[in-house]
Amino acid sequence: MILVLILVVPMSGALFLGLWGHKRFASAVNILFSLVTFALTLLLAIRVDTQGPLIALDENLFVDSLSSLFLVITGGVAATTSFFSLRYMTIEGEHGHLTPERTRLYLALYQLFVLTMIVVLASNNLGLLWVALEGATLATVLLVGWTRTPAAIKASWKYFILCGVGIAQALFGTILLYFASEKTLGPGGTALLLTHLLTVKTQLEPTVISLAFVFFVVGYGTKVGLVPLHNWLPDAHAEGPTPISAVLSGLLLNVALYAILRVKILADGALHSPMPSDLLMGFGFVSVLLASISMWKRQDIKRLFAYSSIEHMGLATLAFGIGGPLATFAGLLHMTTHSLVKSAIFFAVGHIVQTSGSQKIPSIREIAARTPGLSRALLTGGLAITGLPPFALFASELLIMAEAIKRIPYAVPFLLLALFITFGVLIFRILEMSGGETATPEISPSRSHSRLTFFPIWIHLGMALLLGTFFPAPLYEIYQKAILSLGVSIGG
Amino acid sequence: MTSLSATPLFFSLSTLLALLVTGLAGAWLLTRRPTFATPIFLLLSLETLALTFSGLRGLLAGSDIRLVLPGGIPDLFIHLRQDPLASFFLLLLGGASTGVLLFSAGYTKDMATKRVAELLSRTTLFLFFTGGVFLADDAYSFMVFWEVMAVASFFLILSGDKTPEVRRAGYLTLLLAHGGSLLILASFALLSIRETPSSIVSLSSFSFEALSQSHLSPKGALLASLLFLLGFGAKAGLLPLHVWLPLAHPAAPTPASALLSGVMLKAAIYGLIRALFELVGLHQLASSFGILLMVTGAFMALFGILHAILQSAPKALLAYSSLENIGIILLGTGLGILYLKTGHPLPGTLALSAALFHALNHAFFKSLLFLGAGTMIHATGETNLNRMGGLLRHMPRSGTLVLLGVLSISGIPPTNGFASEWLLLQATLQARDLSGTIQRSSVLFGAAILVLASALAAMAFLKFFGVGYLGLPRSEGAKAAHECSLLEMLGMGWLALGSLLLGLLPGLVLKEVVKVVSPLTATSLTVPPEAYGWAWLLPLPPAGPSSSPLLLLALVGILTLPVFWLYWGTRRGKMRSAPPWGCGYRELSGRSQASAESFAQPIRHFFPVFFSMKRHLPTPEDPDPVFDLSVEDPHWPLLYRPLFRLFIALAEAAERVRSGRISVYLIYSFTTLIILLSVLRWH
Amino acid sequence: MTPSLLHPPTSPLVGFLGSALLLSSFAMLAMRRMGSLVRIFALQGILLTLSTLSVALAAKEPHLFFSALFTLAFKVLLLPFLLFRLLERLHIRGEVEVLLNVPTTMVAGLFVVVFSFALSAPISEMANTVSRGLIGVGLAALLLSFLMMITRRKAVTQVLGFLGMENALFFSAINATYGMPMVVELGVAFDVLVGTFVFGIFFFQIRETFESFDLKHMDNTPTE
Amino acid sequence: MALIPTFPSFGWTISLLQMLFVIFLAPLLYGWIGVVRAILQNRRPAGLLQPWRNILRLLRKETILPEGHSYLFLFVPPLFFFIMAGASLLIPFLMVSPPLAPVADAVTLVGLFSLARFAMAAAAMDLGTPFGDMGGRREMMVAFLTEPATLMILFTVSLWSGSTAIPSILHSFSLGHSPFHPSLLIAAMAFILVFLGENARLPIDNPSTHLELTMIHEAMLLEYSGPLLALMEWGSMQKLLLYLLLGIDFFAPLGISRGLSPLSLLVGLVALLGKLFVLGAGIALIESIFAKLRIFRIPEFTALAYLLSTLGFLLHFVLEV
Repeated sequence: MILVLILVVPMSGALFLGLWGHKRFASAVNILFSLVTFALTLLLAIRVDTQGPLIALDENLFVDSLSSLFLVITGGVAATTSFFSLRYMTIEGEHGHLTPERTRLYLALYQLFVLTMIVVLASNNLGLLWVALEGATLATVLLVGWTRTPAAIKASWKYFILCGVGIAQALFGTILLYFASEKTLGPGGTALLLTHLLTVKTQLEPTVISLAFVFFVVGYGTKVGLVPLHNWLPDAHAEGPTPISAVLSGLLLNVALYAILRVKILADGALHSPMPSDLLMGFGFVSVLLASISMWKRQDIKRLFAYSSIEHMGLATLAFGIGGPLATFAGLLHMTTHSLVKSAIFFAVGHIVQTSGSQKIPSIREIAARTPGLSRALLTGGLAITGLPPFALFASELLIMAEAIKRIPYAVPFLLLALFITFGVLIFRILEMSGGETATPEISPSRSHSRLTFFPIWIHLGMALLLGTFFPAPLYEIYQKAILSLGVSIGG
Repeated sequence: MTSLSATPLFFSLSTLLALLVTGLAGAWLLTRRPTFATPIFLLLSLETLALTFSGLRGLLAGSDIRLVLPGGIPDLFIHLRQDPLASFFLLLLGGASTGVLLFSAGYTKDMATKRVAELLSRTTLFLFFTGGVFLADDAYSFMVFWEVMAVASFFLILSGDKTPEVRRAGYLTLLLAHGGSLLILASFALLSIRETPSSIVSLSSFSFEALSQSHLSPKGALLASLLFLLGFGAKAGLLPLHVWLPLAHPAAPTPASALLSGVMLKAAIYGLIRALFELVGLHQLASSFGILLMVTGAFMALFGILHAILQSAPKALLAYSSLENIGIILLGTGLGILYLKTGHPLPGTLALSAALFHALNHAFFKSLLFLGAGTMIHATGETNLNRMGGLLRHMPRSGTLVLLGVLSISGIPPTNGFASEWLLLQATLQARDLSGTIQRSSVLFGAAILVLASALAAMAFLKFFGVGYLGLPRSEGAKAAHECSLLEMLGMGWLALGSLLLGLLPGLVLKEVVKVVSPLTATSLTVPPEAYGWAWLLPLPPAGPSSSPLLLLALVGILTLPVFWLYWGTRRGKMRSAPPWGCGYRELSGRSQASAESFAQPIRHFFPVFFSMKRHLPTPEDPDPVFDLSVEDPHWPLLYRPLFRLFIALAEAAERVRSGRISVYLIYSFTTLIILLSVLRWH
Repeated sequence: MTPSLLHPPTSPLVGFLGSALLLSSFAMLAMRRMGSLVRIFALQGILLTLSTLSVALAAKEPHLFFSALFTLAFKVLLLPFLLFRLLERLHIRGEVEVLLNVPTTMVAGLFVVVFSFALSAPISEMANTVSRGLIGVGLAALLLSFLMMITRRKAVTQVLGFLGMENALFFSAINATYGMPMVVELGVAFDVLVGTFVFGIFFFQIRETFESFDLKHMDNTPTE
Repeated sequence: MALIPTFPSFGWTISLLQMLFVIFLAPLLYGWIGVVRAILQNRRPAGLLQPWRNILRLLRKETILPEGHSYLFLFVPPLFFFIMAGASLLIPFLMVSPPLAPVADAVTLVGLFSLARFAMAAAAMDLGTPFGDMGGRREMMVAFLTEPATLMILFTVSLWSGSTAIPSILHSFSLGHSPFHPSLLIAAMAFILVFLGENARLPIDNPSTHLELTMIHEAMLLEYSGPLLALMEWGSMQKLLLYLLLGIDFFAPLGISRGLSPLSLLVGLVALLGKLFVLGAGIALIESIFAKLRIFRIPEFTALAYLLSTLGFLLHFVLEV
């Protein structure tokens, strides 16, 4: 029941805002809907934790602890982002960048986007999952192009074409999977249902599944932003309105990776070769390397962090490729923290770009003098995203390294080097922009941002800190259940 | 818990927490009540004093307590442990920081409140997390404390002047520190490998206890120890990862640079010793690694002191001399490993004890000297020795304290610097027990460099003291110099007293240090017979060499002072005073004195390979001749700039990937797909 | 009962339709005139409908009739109509610029076809539907449209390539597996529909921003 | 080596004798060197007692304090003097193990000398006169290689006993190691160089010149006058003697008294005087053969000493163990 409700809320939100999104109170309503969704995801997670997996809509919806985990992340980040976008949009409005009509479009699409992601996470039907993911693309394409600047249109076009093509491959993969499963589960509805597929995963035809898996990885991998399929990502992140950049890199990438994970379980079951793991490791490794090297040349602050997203997704993918309970836990933890921290960073970046009127790094200077709060937030976020303890990204990176050194020792030096370079470049840029506290008279701290500006940022960073210092034991149980439902056996 | 609450560990922990709370609350309070700065600092110094005593207590009791706190990451809680090693370094931390905090109480008087609050909070953060480093007993919390310490030091540096140079220094510090901790992390990961399948191991395999159970192949062990060396070395200023140090320590405000040099470097030493002797384990170390460590240390000592002589800014000089001292400590450690691995536990223990002893000494006299340099800069408003001079007349008391520090760091008896270097030399002399020419000659090399370095140190610090404190004032600022405040003097006095005691009672110190070392080396030095008592330094009884700084001082004192007093007591008033003769050279002025660079000249000519010099000599015909010389650390042109260029080239190459054209991107996806499929199909 | 009894062997009709589809994709790869591209797209729709029907008849799968009907309505009538109106409204005429000249493209296409047949050979072995071996055709068509998207310059042609891809997917879905479950097919169709509208919106945005559909405007300079 | 000797009172008297020996013999040795030099250079010698006359004269003169001196300036001369006097209690030369020998092994002794040197240089820089600075600087420039060389020599000789305590070094020699080992020979050569450098003799420095631009040791004393100057000069004379005594201990220990029997002591004393007589002449010879080096050649000279000493150490390892 709650499972259906969780879809209904954002859907009605989308409808409502589609109708009355241009009204003054709309942003508040947006927050309201997002909060309700978040609350529902929490309830759902608790339900799942206590009563085990839920199934609804004649088995088309299915939530276990893995998906509930991602649901909570999605709900939470979506909620805080709605807060952020309220502030963001107000300031945009003061700058006279937007009309009520476009606000309406924005808000409606925002809810729609949340909806599609929730469907992806909650769907038991791989076909439905594909549909929802494609839907997410469509919803965000217009959001990316929302500012209507040439660059934005370019970016969203690129996004649309590349992701569209990619996702088409994934559909072919789905067809192949169906083709294989149909033999064991018989034609008709059940052959694409995860719950059923999992039961018969060992009997699926290996050759077909391996083909299918390749198509899946190439398809959904495009949306994860795995190198070399990543080229839409920096543009989309850079040109879209910042709240969208936040949810794109904080949520959409996660969701796409989630899809890959779901398929990987089947592939692992069907073919008794390390192929799926190797594939993921390869993609992850390449992504980390290229992303870290590419950062130095970035002149656009949002692109910079977009590349860091690529890197972190690569790390997570690598972790899942390595497999085993520790690495898998590390991967999940990494995704969780990354969504929190990266979106927090984008919140800060959004306001910084607004105050300094440009998102080109060379023209952003002396944030520390103008808006000390923001520069503090940015620096903290930067330290967190580059994996400095006590933020949880460090924990996951430690574990990933510890596992990688067993499975792929020869990759480890490169990974370390990549992490080092990333750290160097990011911190260098951040310091460059915050430009010390040169209290030059002409720069007086600008109109101080209200608490509302900062609380989403610090909430996220605080969570990341908490996960890194006092990881709650009950949460760990949920993670372990998630690991189990990823088909990894936890011994010892 | 009641039994626990009595232990030093509990005490140290609560002291550290109190320290943190006081610091942060104090910083908050300062923004409202600026006048509270002094009392807050005093309170802090009391707390660090308490920390010192808890360390001392743990050391005397030789206690070794473990404690597991909730928190951290699941299955791996916060493991804490205070064993003698930890106690020793807590003692060091507390001892040095007490003086520094006392000093800051006076030093911050005429600073802007905001800056004071900044300094206060960052200092306490730094101290707290450094203490945590000493107490941590599992890889995760260790890394947490370690990295936050690094970040705190970064902020400490940034709390200096807000100039690009300072920011650059801070950035460089943070960068290299993080690179180092990545290596440490890798080494931890290496140690966490088990034969058991990875599904069995849980997070709990990252506690130090578990890590120390590792069974590595000889290669693996060597790799692990090398990683640790580089990782901790990056923070200890190990060559060639030292470039941040000479930039960072001068950049920071005085108390901060005292802490960075006096305490943080020691934290790195602590980490190295802990990692090598306990995690990798003595049984897995290689004697060749010992040799490597020793030779590196020796080279580092020489390099550091040579560059120190070239510096004209007091803080830079001190920073480079830190390199020298760290080099000496590493040398001792390596020597210890070499001896222990070749079955000579006694000299091994001696060498290691000497190294730790020297670490303690360095913490004291280096902090003292940095504070002294601070007072010099503060009193004159100049940062270059060439603009100081004659300070001893204006600030006789602090000058005397600095003189004490100078004697100590130059390893001149009867100071503590001499005591530890003496022990180290005695250890090197046992090389005749070694077999194999390579081992012996490497030890010989170590000894030769060590003595050379300490002789050079005397030269460097004669320059420091002579140009800074003696002679005539070299600038208006130096003319107007004033004695520093009482609190500052108290702080310096504390440190001076510390190094004096360490130097005069080396026997007692050695006894305690051996307590620290013997668990690591599983041997202890034989106790000297009672006849020698506490005033004696007799490491290898009965026939071994002995020395007694205390008696030496007594001897010279007994002979000298009576005459001194007698002479002055009778003649003082009646003595005629005249302008100095100076070979008849009348117009004495600051400019007629030898400049600071003139000390460096013979060194530059004698060891050219250690410097990369750019020299411009004017031709005889030159109408307006300009002589211009710039000396640089050769690691910049030879190592770092090329590396950076390489990185840039890589980045440029990576740019080719993003042509920005959709079709090209589509081709990427297409080819990826095709390649993967065909590999799958025909493989 | 085993599926093999349930299904009669491949009917020649289905095979013929499959090859026709392949040809049409080739034609799209070769065509230079925008209008004829759209026509061929419509033709593909017809072929799809027919093949769906034939499979439906051969396998007596009721829901396939719906799919066939749907395809007819959607891909033969609605989409081409929309596209033509688009071309009208935006005054898109004449030649399609190509990045890669047509003969080379054709050769590449040939290779792609060979590749995909070779790839899908083992799968076709085990296919027990009426349409054994048509997965290869589907894959080939998919990759050909991919190739077309790579080689063509104009936004519209890329859209056509995209839709062609969708056709290929639909075709293989039908022939390999008698179509996906209904809910999925509807979903897919819905996506495609929305996608087309999004394209439409885009065209106007692009037009008002760049006064042209040449993708070289859409490529941002690498300096960024 | 027990701290409490068998005949405490007697032991202490002997070491007191040692002190007096050094204090009063040092000027005589100085004079002796001067005499031989004069003869070698066809001058009429000023006589054996000339240094003594100078000292007494200076002691009678009044002290003129330069303006702007700090307490270092006043404190250093007595310190310097008594460091040397005290050192004479620590070095065994009349008897093998004077009661105070354990207080300082050879290394500590070198440390003590470097303390003296440091103090002297600091005092020289105290006034900021150009020549004082120059002297202090050059002193250090000489020392930064001679001091390590000295230590390396000590190590080489102490390798026989494994201990840097001079009595045990002497003891190890008495165990029948003939001192004619390559390592010891090389060490001895190094020691000669070090000796010349440390005691401001030619070719490093000319003790009998006040030519401003070339002097080192004298430049440090320029501002001193009267008793202070006397203490300084006297101190450096003792230093010279002490170095000779060290050299004798290390390379020609023959004849030094092992027990405390008056006879052996007497024999030892005579032998010692003989050695000093010869060595003094030798120094004079060297000084009249060599010309003074240019200042910036000095490090090469001292470096030679350093390398030789290290080589001796190495040779011991390679050849003799």
